[in-house]
This record gives sequence, C-alpha cells and structure tokens, in this order.
Amino acid sequence: MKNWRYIAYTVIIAIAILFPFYTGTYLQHTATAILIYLSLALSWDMLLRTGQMSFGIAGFFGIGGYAAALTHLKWGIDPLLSIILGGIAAFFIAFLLGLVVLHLRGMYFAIVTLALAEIFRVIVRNLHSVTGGPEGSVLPSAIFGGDPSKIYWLILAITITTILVSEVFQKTRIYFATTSIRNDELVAKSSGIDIFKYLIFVFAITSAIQGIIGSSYAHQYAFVTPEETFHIHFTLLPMAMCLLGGMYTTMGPVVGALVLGTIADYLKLQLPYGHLLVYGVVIIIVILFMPRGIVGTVRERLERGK
Amino acid sequence: MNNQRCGSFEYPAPLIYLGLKLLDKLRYKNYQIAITLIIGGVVLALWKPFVLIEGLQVAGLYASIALPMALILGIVGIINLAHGDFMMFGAYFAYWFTVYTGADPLVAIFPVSLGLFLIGMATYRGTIKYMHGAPELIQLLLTFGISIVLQQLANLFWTSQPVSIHVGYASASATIGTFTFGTYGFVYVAAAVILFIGLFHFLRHTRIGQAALATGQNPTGAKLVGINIDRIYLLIFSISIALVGVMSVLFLTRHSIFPHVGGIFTLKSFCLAAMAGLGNLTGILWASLILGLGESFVKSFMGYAGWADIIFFVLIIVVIMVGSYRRRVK
Amino acid sequence: MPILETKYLTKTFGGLVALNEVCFELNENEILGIIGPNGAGKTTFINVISGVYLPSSGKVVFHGKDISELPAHIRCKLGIGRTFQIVRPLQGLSLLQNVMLGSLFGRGYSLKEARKEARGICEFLGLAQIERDIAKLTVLEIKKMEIARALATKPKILFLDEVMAGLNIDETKEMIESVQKIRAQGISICVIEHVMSVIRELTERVIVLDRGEKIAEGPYEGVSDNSRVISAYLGEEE
Amino acid sequence: MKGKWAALICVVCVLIGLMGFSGWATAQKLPAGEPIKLGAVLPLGDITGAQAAKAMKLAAKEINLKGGVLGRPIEVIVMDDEMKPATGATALDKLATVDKVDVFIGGMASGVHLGQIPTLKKYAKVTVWIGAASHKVEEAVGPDSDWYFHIHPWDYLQGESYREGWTAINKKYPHIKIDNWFMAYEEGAFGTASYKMSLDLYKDWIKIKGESFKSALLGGGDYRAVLRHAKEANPDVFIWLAYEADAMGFMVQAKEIGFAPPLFIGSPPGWPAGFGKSPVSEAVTVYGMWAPAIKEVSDVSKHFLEAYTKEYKEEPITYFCPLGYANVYVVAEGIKSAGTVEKAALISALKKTEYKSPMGEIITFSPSRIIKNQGIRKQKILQYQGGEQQVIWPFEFATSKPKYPLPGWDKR
Repeated sequence: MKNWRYIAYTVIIAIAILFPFYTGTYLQHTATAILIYLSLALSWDMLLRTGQMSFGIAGFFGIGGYAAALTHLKWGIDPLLSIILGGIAAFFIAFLLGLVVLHLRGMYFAIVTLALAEIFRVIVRNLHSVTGGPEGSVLPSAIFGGDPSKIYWLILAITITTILVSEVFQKTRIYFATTSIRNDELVAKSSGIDIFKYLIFVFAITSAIQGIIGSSYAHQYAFVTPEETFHIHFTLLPMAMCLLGGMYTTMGPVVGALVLGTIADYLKLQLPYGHLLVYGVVIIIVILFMPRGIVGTVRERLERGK
Repeated sequence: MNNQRCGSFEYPAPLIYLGLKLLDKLRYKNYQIAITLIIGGVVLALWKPFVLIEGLQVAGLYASIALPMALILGIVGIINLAHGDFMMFGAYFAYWFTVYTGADPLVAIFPVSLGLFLIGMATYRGTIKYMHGAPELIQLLLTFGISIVLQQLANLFWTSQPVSIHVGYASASATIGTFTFGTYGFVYVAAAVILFIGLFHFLRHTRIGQAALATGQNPTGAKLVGINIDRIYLLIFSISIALVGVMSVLFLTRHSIFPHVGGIFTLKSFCLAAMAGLGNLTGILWASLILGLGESFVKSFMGYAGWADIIFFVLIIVVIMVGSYRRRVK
Repeated sequence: MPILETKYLTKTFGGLVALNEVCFELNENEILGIIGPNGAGKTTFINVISGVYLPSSGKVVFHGKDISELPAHIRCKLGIGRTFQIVRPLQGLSLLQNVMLGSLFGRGYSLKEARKEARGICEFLGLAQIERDIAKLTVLEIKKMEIARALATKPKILFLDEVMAGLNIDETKEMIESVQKIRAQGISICVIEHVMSVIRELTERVIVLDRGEKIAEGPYEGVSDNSRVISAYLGEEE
Repeated sequence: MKGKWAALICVVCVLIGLMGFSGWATAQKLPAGEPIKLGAVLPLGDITGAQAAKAMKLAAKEINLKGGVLGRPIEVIVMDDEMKPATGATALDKLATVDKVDVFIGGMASGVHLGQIPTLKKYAKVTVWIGAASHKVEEAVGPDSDWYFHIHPWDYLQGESYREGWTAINKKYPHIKIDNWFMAYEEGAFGTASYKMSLDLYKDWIKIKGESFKSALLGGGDYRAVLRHAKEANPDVFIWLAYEADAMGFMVQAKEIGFAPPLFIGSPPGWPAGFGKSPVSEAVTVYGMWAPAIKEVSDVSKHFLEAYTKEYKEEPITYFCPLGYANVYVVAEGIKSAGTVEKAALISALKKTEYKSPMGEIITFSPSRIIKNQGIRKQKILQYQGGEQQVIWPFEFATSKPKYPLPGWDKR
C-alpha cells in the first residue's frame, strides 16, 4: 500500500518535470501560474495549522518581489541569488514583526497582517528614490531570457520544496506542536510547548516561502509596481484555493489550487465575457456541497463508507 | 418644593449637580479621555477647522457602513467579505430607480433597503444557512465567492463605466467668514448616530434584540433556552444587509458607483470592526472618529496625502496591540 | 526540604482577589489534597503554580528555586505536570498522539522514543486501543488520557484537577488505584477533588481553600472537624 | 436542502444563458479562405477593453464584407487580461501557440503591459498596440524591437501635445491665462507618472504646484484636502489627473468648498455616464483623443460612430473604442500593402501606414524617444459645452470655441 503511494508520487513528479517537453508555451505558462498560487495557498495553510490566519500573503509576496528586483537592479546580483535574497528579506521582516504581532490571535492577527501588507505597499509607493515610487521599477530582462520551460522548472522546484516543507511540518514534532497550539494553547503550554517560538518559526518560514514566490514572480515578468506586486488577489486567491481544497493538510491546498486554477483557465477560454462570474459561482457551489473542502469532505465520505 | 428651591435662588446648583453627576458617570479614565478629546477638538477647530468638519463627515461614512458589518460579525459570526459589494449593488439599484422614475435618489431608500433585505434573506437561505457546523473559515470563502458573483453581475449588467447622480443639495455648503465647507456630509454623521442609537435600542430593549445578543454571545446556550438561532441569524443578516442598502443610497448621492467600489469599504469596515473589538458597536464610533480625523489631519498638510493610508493602518495596529497588551497584563 | 512551596501567593483579576497570600508546601512523594467550595480559587492556584498565570505577588519555589516568573512550558520541563478540570483532548489526534505530546515537548524525545514512552504509559494506566481517534473515547479513558499526557512529561509533581468528577463508583476505584500506582513511582501528587471519600482514601494531608485563602491544613480527619471549614465548605454545600 | 438545490438550478440557468450570450457575441460569418488571425488582449471586464473588443470585431466584419484582405478573411481572437499582468502575458502565449495568430493587437493598462513585454519579446511577432502610455513601457520595449508598433501616444508625447495646444490657444485667445497651474494627481502609477512628466516637460514654460490624492477607483474619493490646497494656491489653471470615477466627486466637492478656477481641466481616460447632463459639467475642459462631436469634422469618425451604434445598440463612450477600430484597420491595410503576413515585409509595410482614423488625424509611424514606430502623437483639448464634449484644439478639428472663464458655481 505504502509502496504504491511512493510510486504514484514519483510518477506525478516525473510527469510534472517532463511537462514542458510535451506541451506548448501556453500550457507551461498556465501551469506556472497555478503552481505559484499553489505554493502560496500551501504556505498559508502551514500557518493556518497553528490556528493563525494571515491576511498578509500579498505583503510578504511583495516584499520578496521588491527585494529581488531591487537587489538585481541596483547591485546586479544574479537573479537566482536575488530570489533567495527575497526569501531571506521576507523571513527577517516576518521574524521581527512576528515578535510583536504573534501575541495576537484570531481576527486581530488577521487584521494586523492585512494592515501590515497595506503599510508595506504604502511605504514602497512613497519611497520614490529607492523603489521607483508608484510607477515601480522595470528589470532589463526576464529571468532565463523569458524561457517558459526554465521558468516553469524554477517555479516547480519552489513548489516541490514547499510541498516537502509542508510534509516535514506534517510528519515531525512540528505537526504535534501546531495541532496542539491550534486546538488548545493551554494544553500546549502545559505539555511543554514553547508556543511563541513555534509561531514565530512557522510565520517566518511561511513568509519566506511567500517572499521567494514573490521574487520569482517579479523576475518572471521583469517588473514590480506597488499596485500589482502587492495586489490583494495574492492574498485572497490562495486563501480561496486552500479553503476550497481543505484545510490543515498538504493535499488540500494542492487539490484546491489545481481545481480552481484549472477551472479559471478553462472558463477564460470558454467564456471571454463573464468567466469570473462563473468562477465565483463555482466557489459557492463547491462550498455548499463540500463544506469541509474537497479533500476533507471526500475523506469524510470515505471514512463513513468504511 | 424642590423644584421651587432649585428654580429660585440656587439656580446654578442644578447645573453644577448635573455636571458633577455627569463627571461621576464618566469613570476616571474616560474622564481623562473626554478632557483630552475636548481640548484636542477645540485646538483643531481653531487651527484647522476643516479637518474637524471633514474628518467628522468621513468618520460618519466609515461608521455607518461598518456598523452593519459589526452586527453580522458579532451575532452571526461571519466576516462578510461581500459587505461592500452589497452596498455597491444597492447603489446600482438606487441609480436605476432614480433614472427610471426621475425621483429624488433619497426616495430610493425605501425600495432599495427592502430589495436588499430580500437579497440578504435569499443569500442567507440559499447559502450561509448550510454553513453552520462547517469550519468557520469556510464562511469566509463563501462570502468571498458571493463577493465575486455580485461584482461580476454588476459588471455584466452595468459595465465598469462609473455612474453617478448629481443632486444639487449634495454639494450644499455654508460659509463662516472666509471658511467655506460642505454641509451635506453631515448626513453621514447623522446616519451613523441614528443607526447606532437604533441598533443599541434594538439589541438592548426588544425581545428579538436581546435574543440576538444572547445568540451572538453563546449560540449553544441560546439554543438551550429555546431561541431559534437560525431565525435570529436570518433576521440579523437580512437587517444588516438592508441597513447597508440605506447607506448605499446615501453613498450614491455623493460618490461614483462602479462594480469594484465596495471592496475598499469591506476592507475598512472589517478593520474598524476588529479595531473596535468583536461586537462592540460603541467602539466602531470611536474607531471611525479616530481614523476619520487622523486621515483628514494628515491630508491637511500639503504633500502628505500619500501617507494618509499609513495613518489608517498604523492606528489600527496600535489600537489592537494596545488592547491586546492590556488584556494580557490583566 | 519540600519539593514545592508557595510563599504568600496572591493573584488578582482586576479588583477580584482570587488567591490571597496562600502559603503551602508539598513534600517529596506525598499525596496532598486541596479542597474547598466552588470558586475558592483551587484551579487558579494550580494555574499560578503551573504558569498559566503569573502571580500578582508572592513566590512559587520549586526545589529551592524561585520559578514565579517562568513561563508554563519551562515549568512543565522542570517537572510540574497537570491535568485540567474540564478535559481538554486535542481533536484530530489519536489517543496515542495526545499522550505523545507530553514526551515530545516536555521531555524533548524524538518521535520514536515518544511513541515508545507513550505506549508504556498507556499500558501502565490500562489504556487499550491507543490508535483510536480521540472522539471515540469514554469519559474514563479521556480522563486517563489526560493523566497519561501529563505523565509523559515525566513530572516530579503531578496536579490532578478533579479527575474523579463524573466517574461512577467502579471507575473511581480504578482511578484511585492508578493514582496510587503513580505515586509508587516516586511522583508527588496534588489532588483537587470534590468527592470527599476519595480525599479520605487517597491523601495524607489536606489544605482547605476558601475565597482565595487557606483556612485549614492537616490530615483529612482533623480538617473535616475544623469549624471554619465546616461553615465555609461543608455547611455551604448542604 | 431545498435552498441549496434551488441555488444550484439558478446557477445552471445563468450559466447556460451566459454560454449562449458569449456564443452570440462571438458568432461571425467569414468569407472563404484561411483567415488572417489577429490576437487581441484586452481587459474585457472593463468598459475600455469591452468596447475596444467590440469595435475590433466591427472593423473585422466591415473588412470581411468587402472581401477581406488578400482574399482571406480577418479573424480577431480576443483574450481577457483581467487587468492582471500574469494573465495578460499568459493570454499572449495562448494566442501565439494555440491560435497561432499572425499579429498581436490590443492593450489598455500600462501595468498589465509591462508584464507582457518579456512574452512579446520572446515571440517577436508584429505587435500593434493601442494602450499603455507609460514611458516605462517604452523603456522596457527598448530600441531594438522593430516589430513593435505603438499607436497610443506616450505620456510625454501627450504632455508635449498639450503644451503645444495651450500655447496655440493662448496665442489665439490672449485673455486665457495659463501661467500658474495646480495639478492634483492620483497617487498611483498613472497620476504620478503624468505629474512627474509635466514637471519635467513644462519647467521652462509654466509654474506648477501639485499634490497627490487617492482615486475613488482605489478606495479614495475625498478630494477636499487637495482642493483646499489648490484654492489657497489660487491658480489660473486647475487640472486633475485621475480616473472617470473621480470626475463627479471633483466637481461636487470643488463646488462645496467654493473653488472655481478660471480653467478647470480633467484628464481621465473616460467620463462617467450622465456627467454631461449634470449642470456642474458646463465649461469643464477635457483632455482626450476623441469625442462623438468629431463626426462633424471627420467622415471616418462619422461612419464609425454610426456603424458602431447600429451594430451594438450602444454609444462608444471611451476613446479606446475608436482606437480598437483603428487598430484592426491599420493592421489590415498594412497586410494589404505588404501582400503577405510575413514579418519583415509586414513591418516595412506598416512603417509606411497612412490611415485616416476615426480620431480625426492620419495615423503614421515614426520614431519616438526610444522605439522606432510610434503612431499618434497629438492629443485633443475638448470642453463640455451644453452637455456635449466639443473639440477646441487642434483648431483643424475644432467644433467650438473655448468658453472662458469657468462660470461660478452659483451661476449654473
């Protein structure tokens, strides 16, 4: 049984890696876009497993994007290295802010992360000399000269890393820590868990992932602007994907992102006008009939079937 | 006897007595706050009177839009991401109504609020009702879906071209000396105050309101004492959406409407509700006042308007952090 | 030297005094009972000792070391284990995983070691079918799971907050035996209980709290004759 | 459970309706022969993109009715960019690889287009673009992209054009004063870029004060602070640089605080429905490229206006509508004179374009600051008079004389 699973994973990964060899540029670009949202959704879920709901994905995404673009532009740092720098920047900013804001819980944490993302955006917009102000900054060229296959592999590598990190979070003591913190902080601390340490750790790691994705995005499209790079849809869409797929698992956000991403693209081809309407309707319908998300509800059904 | 005595030779006494009683009522801390506010207000009125007036008007707008959201959040327990989109929809209805009947837009308050009441009901019956027992966050996603649908419907029906209605009284103004200011904006202040008093009265002094309050605080307990919580949720949700409808008409009289206009008000209302604390209606008024005045103050300095947003969000963070710190210390 | 003592421990919430200058000592390998009417401050007392709340004034001394300012998870690691009055199983985890939590973080064991340790503890307490989901457990099993989770942190002192409440006579008997077995391992135990027969059977010494104050201390028989205790506690209960 | 199913049924009905709607919208009769494919990327959710797409299809239909180009029909394939750079870039990929289009057309927002440029460079197909005014886009395109044709004027070309316009107006009507300006610009990319560009271009010409504000489109809508600062500055000319959602607010709030400068200019990409009918619009000066009134002086414009209104039963309300129409015609005529869709030939044919556009002027291509093929360079200065936009400059297209100064708010 277990072996089958590993074989299946290997096959899926192989298919994913070989994807550019048997598809056109368009599908590669679409897949890249879906993988970007997939990683964001998964990183959001990883923090959600501690019970903390962040509304600040776009903030760290944007910080990563700007850090990568500016280090590349001003100091000529290699794009790949600057992507990692973007992640590091997001990591440290999240770490420092986490020291303060991770005392908050629930809705208060959500709002403060939302506010922080907006503050990042306003600061970036107003620092004309460094960031290029509201007009943003244009990079001389896209990463890998815009080669879609290489960009796809880059994003795929980041996605697989994110999935691995998520699995590490699920399979090690971190799983016990996050689950107990989410369920009952009193039990968690009475069982010897340093809640604050774990929250900061998870917050910084997930923000770093978001930063890295933001950096790659900036390099893929070779520009950053405050309105585009910090756009709220980088917060809302991943959340929707994760919730639709199912929370607290690796599988959930992955399935959610694949389903919503594919639907969005299919609809765009079928219905040039009004596809976003159908997209919204699909979200509502899926939620109505699968209130625990796709993975959660399917699992529940299977268990009941047993 | 008493009246006579007060009225005749000890006439300042009742005034002083009233004043003392009022001060007594304000607890020590509130008293400090009140004094600071009054002094701040007077200084502001002398230094930059328009900051005070325009800040107040903006605050009124924020508060009156945020109040219904706080109601849903506090009682039904849903972060309604479609809040502003309901307002957008209401405003389009009002626009439609005005264009077709040629009546004054304010007349549209009645049909629009009724229409939105029904839409709210249908939304609840068709979707949110089935979400009880599901993870709370799923409701967030649901309202996100509703928000997309409303925006896109509006885009299909009315296109993205902004529409606006011009009514003469919306730009009414008054002049004191050399200082000219708009008076119509006070309608938002009035709306906020009326809404607040109405809701307060409804929640405290009517049976349904009390039941709603109880449901908001403890749904399981409310169920045990025989409250039909599904009814309460339906009612509160629909009423809130209807109130949004009322606001949407007032909004239309001064603003352009387009399909995405609601998004920012969802965001701001959500922020205000969080800043005030869960289900705290009075807090909404204070929070709006602080943010409205803060924004206007920053904007009043030439060249600093770009930072006004920061004030909004920094204030929110500060208030929430201070509140959390106080709670922890306690 | 006592293993744990509190010195003039006071805890206030706003204007409300929940604990008022409580002094107490717990000796090595002793079973101590804490009794008192509802709202006497028993659970607050445990919460302050285990670090859920920080004391407003006074000290908590463990092995001669002042631990009043340490956070809860450090105290857990030092060896203060506890259960909760209202059971707090972690949903979504199995029985075994719930117990493992203690050894994973309280002891810093690896997953493998923790699993082995948790199995041993479950066996020790007579918990079977340990892979079951927590939602499918009986009341007794959940209560035992709570104790097992606390034991998994290898405590030197164990606070049991009303673990007998809601159990029938047979179950209570079983539980008492378990507690005695735990004590036999060299762990000091502090029992909060409403069921007087349990206190009588289990404890060597009792302290009585009322409205945040310690009003009596001594063997159960002596304390139960104390007039202050009767008026404050027994009288009120009738 | 009933409600849930009812919701589902409603949705299915709406879906079917939509499918039908979009099928109807895209159905088109084509002459025989392998079609020449033009791939357009536009924000279909926005009125600009939606109308531009319709106008493109109208142009293609007209061309096909006349027998197409080189005996082949023209087919316009439209993709939505949803105002997102990533979506816009992916749309180009789809058009290039799946539909195998011959030419890229379309475009609206600069922010989206910046994200499309790496993709455009990858395919290096002939591209004729009607959107994206930002000079950042020109920097990103670079000097070597000879396949890139840009019809819309760059922001600095617009700026230079207005300078030319006001100088001419001032010469002809000396009583119109244009020395002191106050610019209120929205704080996003569009407004800020325009303002910076104005400071740079006009520094030896006029005195400029300026301040940013938040557009209603991005959640603002309270302009009283910036209007007060403008009132204190007491300028000869007040101009606001933002979007159509801000139009009414500016007028109403200026009236509210009693600010009536002699010249009141707005420069949004379009105007809200019903703006002209409100009394506050009278004598407001407008920056733009097109107005229905141009039909008085241009036959192409008249034909376009009538054909569009007849075809879609709606009025063109943004200048992207005639631009989209012109876009297809420019490409079609280029292909016709090249006699092929082959790249090199098409590029050299397009360079020689001389197309009489519905905007009035003749579109030709010549180098701008960086790129080689820039189309339109001139803007128009218009004015609301009696509820209609009238052209007051360039004088060759003028449909009316400027009304000056702006009548006081109490005199309307």
